[in-house]
Amino acid sequence: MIKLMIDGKTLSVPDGTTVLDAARRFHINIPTLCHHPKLTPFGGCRLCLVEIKGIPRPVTSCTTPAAEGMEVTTTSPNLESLRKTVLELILSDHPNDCMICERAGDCTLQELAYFYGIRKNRFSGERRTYSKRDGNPFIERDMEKCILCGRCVKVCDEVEGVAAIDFAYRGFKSKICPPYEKDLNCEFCGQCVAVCPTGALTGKAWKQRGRQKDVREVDTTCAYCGCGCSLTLHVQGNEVIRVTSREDTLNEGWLCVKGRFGYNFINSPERLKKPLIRKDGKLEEASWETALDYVAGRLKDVRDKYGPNAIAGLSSARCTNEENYLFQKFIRGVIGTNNVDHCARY
Amino acid sequence: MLEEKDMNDVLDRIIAKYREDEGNVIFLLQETQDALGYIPEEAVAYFSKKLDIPSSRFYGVLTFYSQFHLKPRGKNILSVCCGTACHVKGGTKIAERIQRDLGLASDGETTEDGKFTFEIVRCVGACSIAPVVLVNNKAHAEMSADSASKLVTELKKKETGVGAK
Amino acid sequence: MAGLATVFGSGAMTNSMPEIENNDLLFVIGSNTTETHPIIGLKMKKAFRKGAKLIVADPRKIDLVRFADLWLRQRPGTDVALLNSIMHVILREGLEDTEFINTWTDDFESFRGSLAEFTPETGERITGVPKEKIIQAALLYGNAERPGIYYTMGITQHTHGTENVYAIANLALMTGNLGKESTGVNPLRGQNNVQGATDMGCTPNMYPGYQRVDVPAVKEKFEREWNVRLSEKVGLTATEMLQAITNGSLKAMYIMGENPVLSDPDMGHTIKALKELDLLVVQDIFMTETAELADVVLPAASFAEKDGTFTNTERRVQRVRRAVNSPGEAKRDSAIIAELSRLFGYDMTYHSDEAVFREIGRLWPATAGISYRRIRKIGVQWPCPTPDHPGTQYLFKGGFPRGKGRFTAVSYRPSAEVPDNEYPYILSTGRQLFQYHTGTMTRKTSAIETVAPGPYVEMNDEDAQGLAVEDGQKVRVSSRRGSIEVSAHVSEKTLRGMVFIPFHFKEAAANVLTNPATDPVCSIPEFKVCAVKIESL
Amino acid sequence: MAQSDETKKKVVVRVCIGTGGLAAGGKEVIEAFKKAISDFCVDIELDFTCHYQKVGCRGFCARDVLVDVVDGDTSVTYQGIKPDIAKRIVQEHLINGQPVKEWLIDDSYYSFHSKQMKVLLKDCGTIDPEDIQAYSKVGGYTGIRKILSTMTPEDVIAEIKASGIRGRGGAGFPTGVKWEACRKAQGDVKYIVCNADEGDPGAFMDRSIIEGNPHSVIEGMMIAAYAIGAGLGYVYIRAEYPAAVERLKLAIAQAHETGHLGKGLFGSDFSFDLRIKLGAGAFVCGEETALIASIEGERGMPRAKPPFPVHRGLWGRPTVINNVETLSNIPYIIRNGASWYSSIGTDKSKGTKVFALTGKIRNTGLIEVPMGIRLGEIIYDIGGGIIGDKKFKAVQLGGPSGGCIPDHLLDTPVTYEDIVRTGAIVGSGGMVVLDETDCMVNIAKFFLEFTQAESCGKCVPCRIGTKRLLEILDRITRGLGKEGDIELLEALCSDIKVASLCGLGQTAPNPVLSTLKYFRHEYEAHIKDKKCPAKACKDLLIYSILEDICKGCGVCKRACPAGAISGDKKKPHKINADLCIRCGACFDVCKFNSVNRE
Repeated sequence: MIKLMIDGKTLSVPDGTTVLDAARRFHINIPTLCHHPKLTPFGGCRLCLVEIKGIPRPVTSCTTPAAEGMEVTTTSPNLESLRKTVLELILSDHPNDCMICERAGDCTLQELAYFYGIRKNRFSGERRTYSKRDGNPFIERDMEKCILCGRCVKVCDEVEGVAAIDFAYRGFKSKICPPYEKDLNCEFCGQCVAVCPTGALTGKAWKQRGRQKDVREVDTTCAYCGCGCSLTLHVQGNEVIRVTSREDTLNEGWLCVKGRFGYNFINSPERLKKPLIRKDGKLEEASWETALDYVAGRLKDVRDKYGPNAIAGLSSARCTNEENYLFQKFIRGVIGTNNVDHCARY
Repeated sequence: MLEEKDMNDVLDRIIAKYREDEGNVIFLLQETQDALGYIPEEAVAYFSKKLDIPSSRFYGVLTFYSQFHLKPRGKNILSVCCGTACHVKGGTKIAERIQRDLGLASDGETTEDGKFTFEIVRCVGACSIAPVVLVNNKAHAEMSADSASKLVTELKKKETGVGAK
Repeated sequence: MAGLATVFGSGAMTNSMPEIENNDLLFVIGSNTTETHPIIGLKMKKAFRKGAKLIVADPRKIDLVRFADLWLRQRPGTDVALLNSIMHVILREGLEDTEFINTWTDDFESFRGSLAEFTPETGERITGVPKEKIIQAALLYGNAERPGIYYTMGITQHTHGTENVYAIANLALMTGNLGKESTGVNPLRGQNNVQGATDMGCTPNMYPGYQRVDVPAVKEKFEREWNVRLSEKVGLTATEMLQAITNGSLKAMYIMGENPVLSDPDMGHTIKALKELDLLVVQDIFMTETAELADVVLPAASFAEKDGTFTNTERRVQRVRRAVNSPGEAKRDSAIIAELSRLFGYDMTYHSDEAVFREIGRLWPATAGISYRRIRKIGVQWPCPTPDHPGTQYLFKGGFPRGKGRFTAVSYRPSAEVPDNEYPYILSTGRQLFQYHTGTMTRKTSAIETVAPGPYVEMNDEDAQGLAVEDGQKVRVSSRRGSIEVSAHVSEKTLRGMVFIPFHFKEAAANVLTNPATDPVCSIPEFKVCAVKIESL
Repeated sequence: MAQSDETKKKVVVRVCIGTGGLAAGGKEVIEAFKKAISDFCVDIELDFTCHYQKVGCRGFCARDVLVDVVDGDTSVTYQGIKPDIAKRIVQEHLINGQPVKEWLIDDSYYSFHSKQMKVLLKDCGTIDPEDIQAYSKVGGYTGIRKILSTMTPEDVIAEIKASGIRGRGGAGFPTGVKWEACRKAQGDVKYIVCNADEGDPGAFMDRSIIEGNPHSVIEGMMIAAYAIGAGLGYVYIRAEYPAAVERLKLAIAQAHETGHLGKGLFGSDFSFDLRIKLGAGAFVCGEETALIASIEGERGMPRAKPPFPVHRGLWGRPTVINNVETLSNIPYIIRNGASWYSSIGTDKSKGTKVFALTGKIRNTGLIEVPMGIRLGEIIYDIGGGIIGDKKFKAVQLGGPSGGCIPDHLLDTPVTYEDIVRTGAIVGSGGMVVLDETDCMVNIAKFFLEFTQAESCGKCVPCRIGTKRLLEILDRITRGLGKEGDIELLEALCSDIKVASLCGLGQTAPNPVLSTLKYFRHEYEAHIKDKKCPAKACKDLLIYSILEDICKGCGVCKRACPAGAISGDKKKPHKINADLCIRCGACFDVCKFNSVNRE
């Protein structure tokens, strides 16, 4: 363990902890844009600069390892003025369209601009503009809103192991793009969307479907493969408009293309809405009462005529434990046969 | 342009040379450019597939370093140095003149006939003989806009066999 | 699962997902993990970043091969030979864990003899994997400190799937690579709640909690709790059910949330059988290919419309929560079952979903310690017998449920249908990243349809050249059971002489072609090997 | 009877083929000598044999091609030699023994050298850089032999520390301290890297050293490797220096062949090998961590420090990165001793420093001076003052990271501390002299254009900050400056300096700050009066023809690329201000000074 002092408080943190992590452990807030706790430090946004006694210039707390006896100051008029300058510079190369931005209310840059009260910007000048839109079907890449924090690049490389995007060019012309600036063609896991601190990366599916107001979040478990990722369904009215995942879960907030983008089936117009009974070879709508009476009656007929073992139930790996339990209880206890199975084998 | 197979042979040789090298991306690209004069997109795709290095990394490196060219370049490369010493001695004027003489809109462009590429470079370390113009890497010392213009005329003559206007 | 259960007395992933990143070696065999279990794939990638080695055994150049230190490209259906020859080398090099064998296992000596014939040379001859690589794999696995084996359907969907699993279990047992953190044998379950459906007793021979239906004491326990008379006759597996229809002994089926027409082998046969039923009831959220054959279709609620729990592949029981109301008159499956039950005069009403869960806990102690409250944020892994039990991160710490692990000598035998002159190619079916199962859910998202629009057959480039088939071209793939037309994806990805078709697409259903032959123990169909021919169109 | 060649006396013709020499026709001069000799051979029997020696930069590039004719003990130096002069020298000097007076070096050659102190450059201009024996003959590789047989790595580090040498790359960090930190860092594998990515515009010291004396760099790296415990070194060199790359490759090959590189060197158990990595054109790669990224095949984006490269450098291993000049000094320090080295220079700045003296100065070239010499001595004594007797305005030191030092500070001694006090830095050694026609706002803009184009883009202050600085400077030079722009520049400069990630950004504002410090009035004139006092900023100039002086010769009309000048022959011409593109062509060509510029 290492003992250090941050803003006058003495703290103990494990070896290898960065100054930023040390501060966060003790709820001392240092602003950042490029840092993400699950990715390697970058040190590009310069917002997390802190003063350390004995070091002549401010250093980025996200890259500096805590050391024994270190005395750190996270806020001072000088630091706050530097941070303000950095934010003004970023905003001088950023569209001022929070009004219509998908991420308004959920944007780190907007939040910081708010806290630093940046209404008038001392800096103005050329802004990056890109006429070409990325034509991939999943991820809206509005690169004019990109602040080049590099989180998406790192998550794609370090977490997903795909490296579909990287920094290209340099200096003011720097941009993050797929090779040869073509349309994104990747696994579309959307991890980049999850870590983007601004409105640069969003899901095409949730464009103009609702931001913060009237949106409920419901935590649940994914209905696709066996990984069992935690999902947060964003619901407006009776519609799931977006899926995210929290970082403090088993899947660490990471999802795959199906989990993140494959939710349209829930509100699909093709959903079955009424019971159907086959009449003269055709399936026709019926009331629940009629349908269930019919099923129960026919099952009883079969059981009476051929015995319970002439009936079988096939259950589903996509239903809940409770439903599966009840299903086999019904087949075993009510019908009276052990002819019950599910699709485990495929 | 090389046929695909010929190009792949060149690339295979380069791969064989650097396959085991850690951090070989820049080497691969430098050798490719030496061999082909520029870096075709197909070469990057080929390296990426053969070496399991994402294309995005190649593209990032390619666009970071000014040495690399994504398109074929002219037969003659005219580089005007605009380092400090050349700048204070009029390098910019020379650059403007050459650009005008070649009828090119901006730095790094190649004439339509593929004979000339014009570029501005930042200091070739020949400051004591500034301003300097490099023609195919040979330095011409203490140039002026006029002498540079003459140089272009001579080169054009050599290329086309007639005096260019 | 039955295979592992026979060996260890319990069949599930022995380790948990967070442990993956601390493996120092991963042996992935018959699992295209990054596509079928993307998030487990991420944990594996994390392990590689931390320095873990990777052995991939797969006839296809799956994405994981990019990260592999060693890639064993065995011919489909030869896993037993591959594993046995690896074990042969382990014994030859003295890398077995004698202390573990003596303390925790049975039948080692007779098993040892069974490996004698599987020299690396024999292994190479049967599997096509160079013997040097077999030796290298043995050394890597045998010397690893915390190796994890990962497998899925590439191992189990064979007529000798159980033997494949035995061979894997033997490998872990003889090296003592079990019962430790980040060390074990991990079958990855393909669907979100396969583990749960099995745990809940939706199997013809087990009640919830792997309690056998033919053990009287168990039967009595359930009779008491449910207050009914129960049968002690083992029921039919899904594949047996279809046969039973054909031979006339099965007359009615109640299918909840399944689409066997598309997911079962030999689609033609499946449809024919289901049509013969006196009564087919299908309860689903969409009009599936199976529902189209039904006498009655009951509209059900999707996962976003109900409360309950799912159990993931690492035995973790997690919460499902209702987010929206069901469309139209669709109802939750539990409500439908309760209604039906009432019509049979049996009361199955519960005042809450958790009441059902508590009843499960009473009958299966392994979940007795889990409550909805406990798992409101993060799930708990069974066994968890008491409320103060932390759950079980990895299995077999300090012993096996059946006392000792048992070695089972297995020998190589060919798949049920091997290529011949008429049908010269091996067909394997499986999943791909973008689509899921029979596509009823994923195919409703237009973006997914854009990137994974339809069926295809993956072909080896040299094979394609031989048949004058070009990338993207339409071909006809035929087996003894039927034929489909699909476009060809030509690449180096598949082994020569092998083709691969994903089974998600109804418009060219791979299961028109597949062989319904099954593993005799588990009844798993042989989706990974059947013989087909390819014709250029 | 003909004498056999062996018994004939040897005459050596030594020709400079440094960059300056080559550009002035050094190779052609050698060919001309060869041809002249063989032409004469046809008619007469010569009593000598002629040998040619190609040498690296001799410093006085303004007078290239420099040729030495060495006949026994006497050596005569010619300047400004062109190929067509070779024949005369052969006839009059070599055959008839009478040096050709009009091409002999003059006083300025002596004054150029009088205040210099050549340590590194001594061998540079005299030995054949393409021959390892030539280096050995002047004492080369005795340093490494000496330490391998008599000194421990710790001794070497102590010696280097005692010499007081500081890094010549720019910041002046004590070399011995760096080596010691790396020596003490944990790790079996360590690296020594030579930074030959000389990217500063206006600097060519490193290039000249590698071209003129590559083995001194190799020996320096070997000594460093021994001291820190490295077995492999990398030279990261600009691809824009093809001649230097070739020389270095040749030198490494020769060192391999002759057992100066490889396993178990000179009978010890010390092994060392060397690889070349070519830079691919990015100034930022001169920064240590960016250079490491580039060697690793990545984009040259700097990484945050700490950890410093001496602890975690190339491939994550402890690494020392020294620049060419630093390493080239090492063999001389080991050979002559730390006390010899520390006797040169001042208290805190030891040894000599090589500068590239360029710009508006008479004697441009490569110079080596003892630390502590005053700037004025360099400009006036060595450099011979300003070309065309214009007024000295400032000297720019340290390139894009440095600053401009005005007239009244020319007494400043050249030491790390004193130069920093002026707002400039010693830097790697570019010294560009500016005269009264240079606009200081324009100079600041020039450097910002450079840094802005070379910014890697990783950190916000550098990526966007330098862009905004440049935009402000640009509008000032175009007459669009606003009240408050100077204050905004100052505020932004100071924040960029503090908040940037690497040295490039941290020093990028220096050219602006130092010109603001000494030439604020020029900024104010641009902003308030919309005038450029140096008459350099095109947009602020108005060209007109003084009718009373114009002779109507028409030269300006023909020279005007925009067709803005009209007028009849022999009558005063006129400039149409709407068409004028302010290129100054008319101003340059008018023989009668009738074009007015204000």
